[in-house]
Order: sequence, then C-alpha cells, then structure tokens
Amino acid sequence: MSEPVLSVRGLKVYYATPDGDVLATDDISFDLERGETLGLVGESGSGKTTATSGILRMVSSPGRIAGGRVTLDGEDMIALSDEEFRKRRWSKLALIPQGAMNSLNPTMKISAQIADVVRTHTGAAPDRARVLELFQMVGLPERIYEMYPHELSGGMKQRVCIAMAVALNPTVIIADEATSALDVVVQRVVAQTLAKVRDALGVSMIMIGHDMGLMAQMVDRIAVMYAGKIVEIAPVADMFARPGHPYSKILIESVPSLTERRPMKITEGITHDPRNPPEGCIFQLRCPHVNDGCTKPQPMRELRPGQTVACHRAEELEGAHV
Amino acid sequence: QNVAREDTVIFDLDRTIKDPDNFNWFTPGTKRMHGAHQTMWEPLFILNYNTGALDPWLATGFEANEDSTEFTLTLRDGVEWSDGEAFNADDVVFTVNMALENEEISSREASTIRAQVASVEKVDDLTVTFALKEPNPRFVVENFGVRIFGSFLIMPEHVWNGEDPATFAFNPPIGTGPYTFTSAATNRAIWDRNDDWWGAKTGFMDLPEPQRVIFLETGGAESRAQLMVTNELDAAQNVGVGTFEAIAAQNPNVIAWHSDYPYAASDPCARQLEINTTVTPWDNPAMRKAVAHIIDRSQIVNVAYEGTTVPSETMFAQYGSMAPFIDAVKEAGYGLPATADVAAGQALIEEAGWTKGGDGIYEKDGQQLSVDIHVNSASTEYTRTIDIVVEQLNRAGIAAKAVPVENGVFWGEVLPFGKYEMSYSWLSCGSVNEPWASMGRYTVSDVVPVGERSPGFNNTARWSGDAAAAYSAIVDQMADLTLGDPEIPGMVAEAYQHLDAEMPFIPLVQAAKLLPMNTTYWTGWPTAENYYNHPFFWWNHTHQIIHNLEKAG
Amino acid sequence: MSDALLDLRDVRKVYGDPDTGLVALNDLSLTIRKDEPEIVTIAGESGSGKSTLANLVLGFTRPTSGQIMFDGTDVGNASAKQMKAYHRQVQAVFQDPFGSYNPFYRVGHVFDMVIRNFKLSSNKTEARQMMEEALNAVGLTGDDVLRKYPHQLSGGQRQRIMMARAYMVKPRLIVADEPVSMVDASLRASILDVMMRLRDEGGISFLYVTHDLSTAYQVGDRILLFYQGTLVEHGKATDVISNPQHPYVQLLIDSVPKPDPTQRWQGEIILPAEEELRTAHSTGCRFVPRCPHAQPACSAALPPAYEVGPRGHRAACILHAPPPQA
Amino acid sequence: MGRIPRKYLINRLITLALTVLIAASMIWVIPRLSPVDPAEIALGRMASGAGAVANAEEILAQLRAQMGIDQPLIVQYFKYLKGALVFDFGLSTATFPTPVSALIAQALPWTLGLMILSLVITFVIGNLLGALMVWDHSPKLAKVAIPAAMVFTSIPPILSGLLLMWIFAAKLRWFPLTGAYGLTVDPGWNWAFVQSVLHHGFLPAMAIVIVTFGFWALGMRGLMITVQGEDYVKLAEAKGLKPRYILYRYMIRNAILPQITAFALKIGLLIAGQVLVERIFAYNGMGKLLYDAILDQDFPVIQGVSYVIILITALSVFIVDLIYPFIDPRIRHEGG
Amino acid sequence: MTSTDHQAEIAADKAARKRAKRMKRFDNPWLNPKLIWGAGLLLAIVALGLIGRMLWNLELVYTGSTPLKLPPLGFENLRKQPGVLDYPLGTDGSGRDILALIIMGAPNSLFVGLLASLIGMSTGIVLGFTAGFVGGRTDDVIRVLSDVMITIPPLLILVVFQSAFGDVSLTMMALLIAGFVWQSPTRLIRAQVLSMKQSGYVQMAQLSGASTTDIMFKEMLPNLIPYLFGSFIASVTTAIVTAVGLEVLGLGPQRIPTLGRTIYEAINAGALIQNLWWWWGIPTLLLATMFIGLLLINLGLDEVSNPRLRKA
Ligand SMILES: Nc1ncnc2c1ncn2[C@@H]1O[C@H](COP(=O)(O)OP(=O)(O)OP(=O)(O)O)[C@@H](O)[C@H]1O
Ligand SMILES: Nc1ncnc2c1ncn2[C@@H]1O[C@H](COP(=O)(O)OP(=O)(O)OP(=O)(O)O)[C@@H](O)[C@H]1O
Ligand SMILES: [Mg+2]
Ligand SMILES: [Mg+2]
Repeated sequence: MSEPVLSVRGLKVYYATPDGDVLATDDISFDLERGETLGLVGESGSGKTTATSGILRMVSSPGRIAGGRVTLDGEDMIALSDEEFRKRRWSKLALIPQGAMNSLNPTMKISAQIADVVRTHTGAAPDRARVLELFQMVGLPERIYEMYPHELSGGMKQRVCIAMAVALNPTVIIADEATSALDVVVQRVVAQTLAKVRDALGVSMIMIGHDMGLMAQMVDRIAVMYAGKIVEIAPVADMFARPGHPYSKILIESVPSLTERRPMKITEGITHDPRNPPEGCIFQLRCPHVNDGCTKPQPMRELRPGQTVACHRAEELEGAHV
Repeated sequence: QNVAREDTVIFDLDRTIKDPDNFNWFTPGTKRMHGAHQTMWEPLFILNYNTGALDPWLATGFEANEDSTEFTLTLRDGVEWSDGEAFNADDVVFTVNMALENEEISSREASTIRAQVASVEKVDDLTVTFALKEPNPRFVVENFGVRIFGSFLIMPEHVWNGEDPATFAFNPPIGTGPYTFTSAATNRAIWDRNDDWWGAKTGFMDLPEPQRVIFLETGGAESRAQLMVTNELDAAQNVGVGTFEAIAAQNPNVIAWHSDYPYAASDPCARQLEINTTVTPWDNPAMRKAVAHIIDRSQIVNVAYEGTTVPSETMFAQYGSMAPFIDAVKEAGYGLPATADVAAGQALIEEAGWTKGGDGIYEKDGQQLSVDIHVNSASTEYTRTIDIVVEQLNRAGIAAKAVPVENGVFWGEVLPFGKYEMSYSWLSCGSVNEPWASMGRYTVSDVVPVGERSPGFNNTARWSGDAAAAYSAIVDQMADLTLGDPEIPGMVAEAYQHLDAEMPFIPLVQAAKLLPMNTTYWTGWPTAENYYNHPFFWWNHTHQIIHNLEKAG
Repeated sequence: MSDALLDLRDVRKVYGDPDTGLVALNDLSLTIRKDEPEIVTIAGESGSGKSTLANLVLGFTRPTSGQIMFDGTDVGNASAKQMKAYHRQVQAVFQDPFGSYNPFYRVGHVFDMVIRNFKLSSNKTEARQMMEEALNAVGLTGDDVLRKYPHQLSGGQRQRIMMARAYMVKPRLIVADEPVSMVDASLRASILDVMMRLRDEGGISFLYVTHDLSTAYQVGDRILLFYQGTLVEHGKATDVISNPQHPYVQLLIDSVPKPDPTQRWQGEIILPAEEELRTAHSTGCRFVPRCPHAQPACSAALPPAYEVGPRGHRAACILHAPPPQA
Repeated sequence: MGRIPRKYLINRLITLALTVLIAASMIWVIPRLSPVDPAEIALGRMASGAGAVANAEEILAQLRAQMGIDQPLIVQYFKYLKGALVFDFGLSTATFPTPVSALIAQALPWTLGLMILSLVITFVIGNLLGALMVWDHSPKLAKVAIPAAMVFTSIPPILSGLLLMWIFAAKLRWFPLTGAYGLTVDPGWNWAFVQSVLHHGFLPAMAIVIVTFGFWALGMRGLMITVQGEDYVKLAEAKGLKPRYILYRYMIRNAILPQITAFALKIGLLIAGQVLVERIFAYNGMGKLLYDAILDQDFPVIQGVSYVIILITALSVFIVDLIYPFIDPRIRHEGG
Repeated sequence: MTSTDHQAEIAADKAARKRAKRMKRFDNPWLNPKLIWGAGLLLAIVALGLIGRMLWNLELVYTGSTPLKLPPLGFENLRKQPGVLDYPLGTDGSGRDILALIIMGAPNSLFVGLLASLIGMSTGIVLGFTAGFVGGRTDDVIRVLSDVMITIPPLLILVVFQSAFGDVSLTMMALLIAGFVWQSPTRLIRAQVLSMKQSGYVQMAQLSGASTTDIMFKEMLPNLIPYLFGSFIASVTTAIVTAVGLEVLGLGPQRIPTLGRTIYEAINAGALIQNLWWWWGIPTLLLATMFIGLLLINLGLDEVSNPRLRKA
C-alpha cells in the first residue's frame, strides 16, 4: 500500500465551557489513501465537524487543539506557521462546508467568490472561461456567473461549493454533510456531481454524514464516530455486512427500509455529558450489550484486515442483532 | 488684496451677521454693528461721555428756539460720499422724511424720529430745520448724538431715491466714513480704508492709521480669550474678570479700561429691582423700602461681578457728566448705602403686621410672605445677581424665588405688561449727560393697568398715587428746561424724595463691561487715563476710537 | 358526512395576491374518518406545501378558499372560543422539538399550560398523575424530566415529551409536522413507535408530515404526495411506495439512497433549470419542466387524479388517463 | 436589483411625503402651543437693546402682518405648508425681515460640506474601530485602547471642542481658533480657499468625531460579532484567504449594512447635535443658525432649520431605502 | 508504579480543583466582572448622592455661599489661593461648592436618564407588542410615528417648552427626552414579537388554549428580558447624553444643579482659559464614570446573553 495522502493521529479538539472541557473530538486517528473516499458517520454532535476543523486548523475560541498530528502529503501540518498553513488551505485541502446555504458571502457574486480563492493562491484571477468550466463540471448554468448566492437554490449553492472546492485541484476534499439539508432528488444530483468530479480529478475525499444510505452509495471505507471517538473503521461492504461495533450496528439497522415493513429498533438512553465521558467504552450508557468489561479502556483493534473496532465483544456479537 | 496684520485692526463681534448682503439699517438685525456704523456711516455729533459735550462730526452745530420745538442744524462743508457725491441737506431731509413717511421701517431711531418730528426742511445746502411735535431740549443728543449705541444715520439720497425703504438692500453700501465696504460673510465683515476720504482732504481729520478694519465673530468667551492671547483680535467683547486676568497673564499686551482691578468700564444702564406697585403686599411703600434695606449691594458686586463694579448710589449711571445730579441727590440724603440694614428692613415688615413663622419666613393671616422675581435668562450676570438677591431676601424672612425667562419673553411679555411681582431690569437707563431721560420714565402719565403694555416701557412698575403725581409734576417741568440749566440739580433732588420714599424700583449696582484691548499692534485705545470717550466699539462713536489708534512700536 | 373527523374540501392557500401570488396548496380535498384511527402521511419535497397544510389544519392560517370541517365545525371561520375547543381535539407536534419549549420555563410548563387552560384537572395530584401517565405512554417518567429545563434533555426525549403533551390532551387528531427530521436516526424509531402506539391504543389519528419516504412507508397507513402545492399521488402507503405511478413519485423513490453498497444508483438524473409553476396563473401539471414524459397536453390543464390501483391508489398524471371512451 | 420598480418607488415616495408632512406639521404646531405672542416677543427683543421702543402698537401691527400671524390659524397652516414646499419659511423675526431661506442658504453649504464630511469620517472611523474590536487579528492594543477611547463619547461635544481648541489651536497653534476660513483668503474655488477651509474645519470636525465615533463603534462591534460567527466567514478562512481581505470583503462588507440605515436615521440628529461645536468655532452652519435662533426664539428660523434637517433625514432614509438593494443584493424592492 | 499513580492522582486532583474554580467563576453568568464593575460605578454615584446628602452641607449649592474659584484641596488657582478643606473639590465662579454641586447634580443626571428611558421603554414595550401583535394598520401607524419622531430634533421641543413655561423641571425634561428614546425599543420589540410569533413555543401555547395576554406576557415577555435590559441600558446612555447635551446648551432646568448645567456655566464663564479645570473637569469626570459604568454593563450584558463573547 502506498503512503496515505492524509494521516491523522491522536487528534484532540476540546471546547472550553463554563462547566469544563467538551471533548468534542477525542484522540482520533485514521488514514486517507490516495484516490479513496472515506465516510465519517456519527450522530449529530459526535464531533465530525470538529474533527474537520481540527484538520484544517480552524478551531476558534473557545475551542482548542489539545493534541495530535496531521500529515498531508508527507508534510507535518502542525509544524507549519499560520501563514504557511494558510497557503496550504484550499490549494491542498479544500472543504465543502456543512450548510452551504450560509457558506457563501451574501454580498459577493458567485464568480467573485470563486475568483478570490484562485487569486489568493495562484496570484492571478481566473478568466471567465475557467470559472465557466468549473460551473460546467458541476452542472451549473452559465447565467449564475453574475448572480448572488440568494438567487440560487440550495442545491445550486451546494454545487457552487463543490466547484469552488475543485477550483485549485486540491489533494484532499472534505465534504461535510454536503447533502443533508437537501431533498432526496436534489441530494442525489449533488452526490452524483461530487462523485463525478472526484473521479475526474482523482482527489481523495472525506465524506461526512449521518445517513448510512448515502454512505452506502458513495464511499469506499467508513469510519463511525460516537461522542468524539472513532469506534470503528471498515470498508463499506464489510461495514454493512458485518458491523463490528454495536453502535455501527444500530446505525445500520435503524435505516428504515423502503421494501419491507418491519418493527423498528428502538434504542433508549441518552448520550453522556460530553464533558464527562464514562471510563472505558464510550458507548456503554446506550449499548444493549454492555457488561463489566466495558469499563476498561477500549483501544481500536483489528477485527479483520481493513476493519478495526473499539469493542471487546466484537467477535462475540457478530451476527447478533442489536 | 492682502493687508498686513500690523495694518489691520480686528474687532470682536459677539453675534452672527445674519444677513451680510443687506445694509438697510432701518430694518432690525446686525446691519450696523459689524462695522457699518463704526467705519462707514458717520453720525452728525458724538456725545462725549467724559465731558457731556456734543462733539460735532458731520454737523458743525445746532440751534434751538426758545421752547425747544424747532432745531436748526448746520452741516459740515466738504463732506463727500465715498462715490464722490456731495453730502448735504438734501440727504438729511430725504432720510428724515423717509422715516416720517414709512411707518413700516421699524428701527428704533426711525421710530423715535417719527414720534418727535413734525416736519423737516432744507434751509440751504448746509442747513436743515426740524419742527418738533412737542418741546424737547434733548432732541439733538437723542437722535443725532450717539447717546446710546447708535444715532439716526443719514443715507445718500442719490442711491435711495425711489427705492422702497422697507425692502431695499442697499448693496453695495456707501457712506461718508474713511472706510468702504470690502466683503462680508456671516461671521466677519471687512472694511478697507478710503484714502480719498473727505475728512483728510478738508483737513477735518487725518486719515486713520489702520488700512483695514475687520469685525470678526469669535464664538463665545473662551474663543475670544484665546484669540486675544494669540493676538488674532485687537478688541474683545465683555469677558469676566478671571478670564481677563488669564488673558493678561498670557499676553501682557492686553489692557482694559482701568489698568488695575476692577479693570471694567461702566455701562450706561445701571441695574435695578423693579417692583410692581399694584400687587399686594408690595403695593405698600414700606414693604418696598424694607426690601431696599435688606439688599446688600456690596455682596452683589463681589459675587456677581467679582468686584468689577460698584453699588449704585442713585438711579443714575455714575458717569462724570452725571456727577452734579448724583451729588444733589446724595446731599439731600437720598443716596443708598452699599451694605444692608436687615434689622431696619425687618422692622418695617413687622410694622406692616407680619410675624416670623417657625421656618424663619414672615407670615400674616396664614399666608407666607413670598415673592417671585422675574429675570432675563440671557446673561449669567442677571441670573447671578438675582440668585444673590433671592438668598438675601430668604435669609431675612421673605420667601423669594427667581423665575428666569427668555430674553424675548422677558421684554415682550413680562416687563411691559407688568406681569411680575419683582423683576430684574435696567429700565431707568437713558441719562448719560442729563437726568430727565431716566427720571422721565417713571411719571404717572405712563401708568396703564396691569395687562396693558406700558408706553415706551416706561413706569412698568405702575407707580401712581400722590407721591408719584408730585414727582411727575417736577419731572415734567424739568423736561422743558434746556440742557445745563442750573435749576436742574435742585429739581432732581426734590423729585427724588418721592422716589426714595416710595421705591417703585430699587437701584442695585452699576453695570460694568470688561473689554480687553490688545496693544500688540495698536495703541491709543480709550482708557480711564486716555478718556476721549468710552470704549464700546460696537457703538456709532467707534469712529473716534479708530482715529485714535496708532501703530504700536 | 357525519363519519368524517376531518374533512377538507377544495382547500386552497395562496400567499400574497390571490391572483398572482404563490399557490402553496392547490385545491386539496382530504377526509379522515372517525371510526378508524389512521396515520395519514403528507410527503413531498421541501416547499411543496406540507407545512402549509399542517398550519391550515391547526388553524394558524386560514384558507384562501375551500373549507376545513372538523367534526361539524368550520375551522376556517372559527371564533377564538371555538378555536380553543377545537384545539382540545386537534393537537400538534412540530419539527423542531427544542423550539417548541419556552426556554424560560421548565419542561413541566408545557403540561401545566394544557391542564390549566383546558381545565383538565384542578387537583394537583390528579394533574401530576395525568402527566405521569402521558409520559409513561412515551416511555418516560415525570421524575426524570419535569423539573428539567428543555436544554437538559436529548432531542429524542424532547420530541417524546411533545408527543406526551399532545397525548395528554387526548385529542382525536395529532398533526405531526416532520416530528423526526431533527432527531438522530437511532432515536427516530422510538418516536415513530410512540405514534403507532397512540394510534392503536389511544385511537388517535395522525397527520404525519414528512419528506422521508422510508419512515412514511414504515408507519403510514395512507400517503399523500405533493409537488409544488398540488397533490400528485395518493393511496395506501405500501401501495404507493412499492408501486409508484406518477413520474415525480417514481423519481423520488428512486432517489432514496439504499443502505446497501451493492445497490448503487443507476443512471444519472439531470435537474433542469428550476422554474416554479405555481403562481395562481399557472395551468397544467406542475412537474412538466422536470418530467421525462412531458407532452404538450400536460401544460393545458391540471390532470385529475386517475385511479391507478386498488384501495384508492390514484395519481394525477395523464399517462394514466383512461383511454377515451369510444 | 437593477431598475427600481415603479410601484416601490411610488410607495416610498408616499411614505417620504407623509413623514415630512407629519413632521413639518408637528414643528408648526409645537411653537403654537406656547402661549407667547411672537410679535410681542419680536417687539420685546427690539426693546431689549435699548430698554425702550417708540410707537409700539404701530410696530406690532406691522410685525403681525409681516409674520402672517394676523390670519386665522388654518390659513397660516396652509400657507406654511405651501411655503415649505418651496422652502419659503417667511421672515426671520430676530433679523427681520431677512427671509429664513436666505439664512439657510448661507448655512447649508457649510453644514453639508464640512459637517457631513465629519459625520462620514466618524462613521468610517467608528465602524472600523468597532470592527477591529472584534477581529481576531487586531493588535492586542486595539482591543484595550478602543474601548478606553469610547469614554470620550460621554463628553459633551462643546467641551471636547473647547479642549481641542485649547490644546491644538491655542497652545500648539497647529490649527486656527475660529472661523470657517482664513481672513485673508477670498471665498471661491481656489486652492488657497479650499486649503483654508480644510485647515479651519479640522478641529470642529474632530470635536464631533471623537464624541460620536463610539456610537458607531459599539453598534459595529455587535454586528461584527454576529457576522464573525457566520458560516461564510468560516469558509473564507478555510479558503486560505488573507485575513485582511476577509475582514474587509467578508466581514465588514456584511456587517456594515444595518449601520448604513442607522446613519441615514441619525443624520438629522447629528446635525442638530453640532450646534455648540459650530458656535464655539464660529462655524456658520445649520447648527449655529439653529443655536442663534434658539437664543433669539426666532421660530421661523427654528422651523426652517428643523424642516431642512427633517427633510435631510427623511431624504437620506429614502435614498438608503432605494439604494439598499444595490448594496445588499439580498434585499429586493418589494411591491414591484 | 504507585508513585506514578500518586502523581497522576495529584495531577487529577489539581485539574479537578482548577475545574471547580473555573466552574465557580462561570457558575452564574450574571456574576460577570464587567457587569459587576459597571453596576458598582453607577451605585457609587448613587451612593455619592445619598451619603453626600447626609454628610455634606447642601446649602453650599447656593450662589455666593462660598468664596469664588477656589481650587480643590492641594492645588492652587491662578490667584495663588490654595484649596481649603471646607470646599475639598473647590468652588465655582458663582461661589458654590463643587462637592455640593455634584452631590446634588450627579444623581439628578442619572435620574433623568433612568426616568426617561423607563418611560421610553414602557412606551416601547406597549407599542412594540401592539405593532407586532396587532399588525396591519396599527403597525403602519406606529412605524410612521416612530419614523417621524426620529426626524424631529429634540432641541426644538425643549426650546418651545422653555419659552412656554419659563423653565423645565427634571421630570419634564425626562418626559421630553422619553419622547425620543422609545423608537428603538419599539422597533426591537416589534421585530422580536414578529419572529417570536412564528416560534414553536408560541404556537404550542396557542395550541394549549392560552389567551393572547398570556401569550404576550407569560410566554414572550420573559424571553425578551435580556433584550429589554440591554436596550434599557442603551437608552439610559442615550437619555443622559441627550440631557447633558441640552443642559450644556443652557436648555435644561435652570434652577436645579445638574452636571450639564455646571459645565455650561463653566464654559460661559471662561473656565478653560482661567484654568479652573475643576469646575468643568469634575462634572465631566462624573459623566465619564457614569458612561463607563453603563458601557461596562452593556458589554457585560452582551456577554451574558451571547456566550460566544465570554472568555474561556
Ligand atoms: N463552540 C463550542 N463550544 C462548546 N461546545 C461546542 C462548540 N462547538 C461545538 N461544540 C460541541 O462539540 C461537539 C461536536 O460538535 P460538532 O459540530 O463537531 O458535531 P458534528 O458531529 O459535526 O454534528 P452535526 O452532525 O450536527 O454537524 C458537540 O457536542 C457540540 O455541542
Ligand atoms: N407566510 C408565508 N408567506 C409567503 N410564502 C410562504 C409562507 N409560508 C410558506 N410560504 C411558501 O409556500 C410554499 C410552501 O411552504 P411550506 O412551508 O408549506 O413547505 P413545506 O412543504 O413544509 O417545506 P419544508 O419541507 O421545507 O418544510 C413555499 O414555497 C414557501 O416559500
Ligand atoms: Mg457537523
Ligand atoms: Mg415544512
């Protein structure tokens, strides 16, 4: 296997709050291979966006990066100065933000917002043709060149963000819930667009979301996050066929089916206070299979080649329903 | 063209020139004070405040008939308007007739002429005769002599003829003075010397030294003080004594009327407390007298004026020219003491049936002895004086309260209609060289009921009764006597006994103005040592001041 | 029609000018019967008029034309007093469970309000019992939640409490506007389960508004699909979803990502330039600009709902027009 | 965007006319609530100069006629409204019979020119400082110094004016003490005059700037905090744009929009607030005119000045409403 | 092993203690230091007024009750007179004691500000709720009215009142100023009411059969409190600045000592050139104190209601 294009080791991002630190992203590690799409899933608040901002070094007060290492293309990102790192942003590491609806400057034309990132990183503003080429790549009509964000629909804005992300041929694109706010039809169009440019440009991608259905459609590997920790990483086929962690199982099984009506899985319990994670397994308060061993630390371990999991009962529970 | 600072004299202007393009002085506004009647328009005579004499200017003299109903004025030969036309009797007759015929021109001088003159006639080019409606020995000084502030100014017939005097703007203006109008904006007016001035040609007087005269709006005491310190101003309007000392400390070239404390020059209008004689309990002369006893004039001088003026001894302005009359009153025993005699005042109040209540205030029939004193809020000098009077009255047992009102309201609604119990005023103002102008303002002929406007703001105290009638009889007699008649001082003293007994108003203090004058560029300013006239440079007699200025160093 | 609980007749809602404004809901007729409680799903993409319908039924807005009858009263013209009485019968659960709580008060406030205003009980212990019972119905206990502030609860708990609140009023109908779209996948099931239990055990009908077809399939008895304010297809949920007949509904169902990496999307769909055909002037089928089967006749008039299957399965598309009778 | 729809324009024009009409009526009514007779006051003022006036009745009658107050109130009112349309407010009572419009014509250019300029400077400085208070990359000093500087906002403008005058004109002599331009320059479009005007205008302008910038700074601070949390600012950062560029183009550009409306709303208040600054610097703008008129109780002038201030405010609100869609592309003219 | 355990324990203990300390500090957002300082400064001014009234001879605010222009204790004036203990803050040009003046004046200025904005706020609440709730014509009328009021200079109204009544009292002045501070709370509340009307909990209340007054006062008003408080403080500042502005113009109450009028008199008497800095400087300092207090409260309130601003 070649060297991963992006490698994250022990990343910790904490938010200070009046009642102590929120361990929003706590000691996560993963690799992103060249040309691969990695899905990062987890329920709302599990720290997906926070992990992204940690990688992009965009954690602002009250948050802070409490530790960890990020290597991009063999370069240690943590060691770079702010100014150096700024130059790496977008040219190597682009972001399709969560909520593209609000991610475009309302008082700037679409074209200008694409142009300014190109100008900043290459020194020259792109000509009209280049911008239109980008529009075409994501299936946007030419007429939006002169338009302002509010004149576009949500799906179009999302695609503008995609166009912007690929403008500089970055090495890695992080798509943070690029489609969750959209209708299914539009979501499908946007997802397809994303897949198309990814394949055309050969970029590596991290796709963040909580919709397992969409993940099944789009990604090569999946990392499951729960309460700031990654609990399982597996190739997408393995993940759906043989999820190793009870939480992964729940995620997969709670996707309602369109083909058969069956009683739904009900999981009870409330996620722990993110400031006070329990000792040992992070999921123990909601896990249906909890036992005494769960209070011991649960390191990630290889279940089978390519599939790692943080559960001491993984083998034992395999095949069991939640 | 530029004129060097050392050839320029800069006077202070304490208000905006609202309408710098209009030189029709018959309509109200600042159409004269910004240099027009100080440099461009000359008066016929100028009253000398030191000697009481009328110095001839555009006129050379006058004669009156026996009963002072007809006056003949002789004009100076060789006077020219700045456009070269001769100034002569036609101009005088034209201008006076204009005032007589046009009731809508409302300036005070025009109204006065209208009230006094029956007709005017030219005798020859340099002689004019006025027929008056009533005898008035003071006709010339009142109308043409710069008695106070201005005089009736003669306008050029050849420019004004055919114009509507109510609306004519008279721009560009011309005059007979040694300066012509150069430019004006709302905050300054510039006048440049006319080297072809008639006075120099005829030998009447040399050309004045300043090549340029500027009247500059300064924007308040602080800025005028700063301008004075930085030599950007040659003569400033009134400042407080502390301010003057601060200026002088920073710029030793700045002087005032007196070289030492109290620095200030006296103003022709002495301050007084007007008492409405129709309102109980102040309709009782004894009560008014009691107030007079209670007031401590020296405290007013010390606090409100910081010692820059003196307590009034009589109703008159204490100029040298008034000395004979003041002395006569004092000799007769009617002069006022500088300090109070509170006990005497309280005795009078108690005699009138009042007794002191628990809170130290007099009471009668369950009523407190109280008084509202109206005061014009336009100046802190006024309000401070009344603050002190109020304090003094309160301490003596009279519940006094000051009621400050705005200038226009004070003069338009309060004073003339008698809508006050007591008020701060300077209504005995008028006499500067003879006593009638002031005394004539309290005669019974001017008494009207409260709520009607008292004619000419005279006797707003509505003083009537036997004493007032006796007083009026003497004063009316005085009215027809020629100026300087030796009978007059005696008559003043005789009339004054009634004033003293009844006190329709209580003289407080002399008014003073502290005008800083800068000797950095110019010397020859009017001062107590160099008393060619008084120093109010916004008056029509400023011609004299400018002629007296000499380049410093 | 005395057996109709809720009866909508040609209900139309236009925002703005009645002639040129935006038709949020186009002449909808719908009946929910008294005798058999059911979950009626209202589905469609964003902006298709689902919430408008919910608000009309709840009396928050009044229809531009048409009538909404509830058990004999005209909801569109109800007085304030009638409205209060009406709300005893019809309750709601909204999309954003957090927004439904006044942040100033403890959770108990939502119950107190109902009890006080509807005079459900004047006795404290009785009231407490009612709350407890309602909370138990959604799997919670009063001690757990009533003294807490809303932000101290999880999203799922908040939404279940809202269900409990609606249930406590013992209404005949609950309008649930996207009750699970802001709740995590893992908690979704429990809320939908509550809905089904309330239907079965409490005899309460639901107007279940959602854009998520899979949950509609799981819990819905009947489904109505909207496109830009018009009803395009309706019928039994299982019928419609497993066998959609309207091109839009087909596209919709095809676009739902399948949670199976081996069954990825086939083919590519293209969205034409968005163009809304929903001013009051618009005629014809609203789906024309995106429809692969569009034909000139589609734009002429709004197609009626043709019968396309058993048990009242109907679709408003001329593809299903019965062949003209000879 | 683009053309302004006719219906919207008409709508806004009606609002404008209505606002001006109501405000103008109020400034007409208010002085008439006062029990004093303006003619008596004018006469009183005439008398206050010398302590007496002859032919009072005659003058009064004339004053009444000239002021138009001898007519029934309703006639006066409509005459006033008619006059206001063409900026004819009658004659000043303090400097009778100067037309009020002439006085305003003299003062207005100074106010419009320099005072508005200083308001604009204040606006710019205030907003910039407000933005810097929030911006992550501002120097530490700015975050302490700016709030401290806002204490000046509590100082009455006259005092700030006097202190500036005292330090910079009297002591340091960097600037002239008073006036709008030098004594030796000729008004006109020549360089010397312009220079002189700027030199003279600096201190009065500063006096206004230092006491009013805090208002804008505080407002901007709040808006910037909101904008700072917006997703588009975060994305801009992720885009690796230069911080300064983000500050101007993404943050200030968006945060400033409500401030522009506020500026239009405040403009009248700010002009009126300058009265004393204009007075101590003998700077003859609208403020000074108003101040003198207040001292003289010259109601026609007060009315005229107030009317012009009202008109300026209403017009600026109107203009901002019209151009707002051009500066904020999100807003579209409604009703078109 | 045990030693590292022990160390870890100590470290954990330390961390816990630190966390506890931090928690305490943040326990109650209202214990914001800015808020406390701000309120403290204002209370100090009130205390100056209250305690001063008991301890100091207030007769000294009358004209001529002290020597003129004495400097504060420890200074000398231009005439080389030293300050005396009887008048520790010096005296003014009319023979009044500056300490007595500020004891009387500072609470007066605060009073005007508080009263004016109290009235303005109440008006704003009533009108804002009415406009937001009733809507339609009523809303239009209120909007036009507030637009009109914004365009009218307060000066004009004050001038007229003074000429009509000769003088204004503090209360009257506060009333007049209130006429100019109600617009912004009105707008703010109207906007809030409009958006709250759409909010879930108001709809829930409607569904729960709550009456309109209940909805306004029980559901909406409590949530407006932070806004109202912030807006109140802002309008107190505006009101004080307006009041002082008018007083400095000489248009305020004539007979009641206020900070603005003291400054007005100082300026009129040429205090600057006479170096009578205490005459204008001490009232200005008090105004600045008041203003800083209000500013701090405002900033503090901002932090309370907007946690993003709180420092970690
Ligand atoms: N500024 C902050 N202060 C305190 N806690 C924060 C802050 N920002 C985020 N958090 C907390 O950090 C945790 C992770 O948040 P994050 O936004 O990364 O979640 P996410 O996985 O992206 O969720 P979603 O799917 O909703 O986007 C959450 O518990 C959140 O409440
Ligand atoms: N108060 C309103 N005024 C004007 N237009 C409105 C209003 N409320 C809704 N609309 C419009 O009516 C249409 C239908 O809106 P509605 O909220 O019913 O859609 P929805 O189906 O609930 O969408 P979503 O799934 O996004 O909640 C939309 O185009 C919306 O913009
Ligand atoms: Mg996220
Ligand atoms: Mg909706």
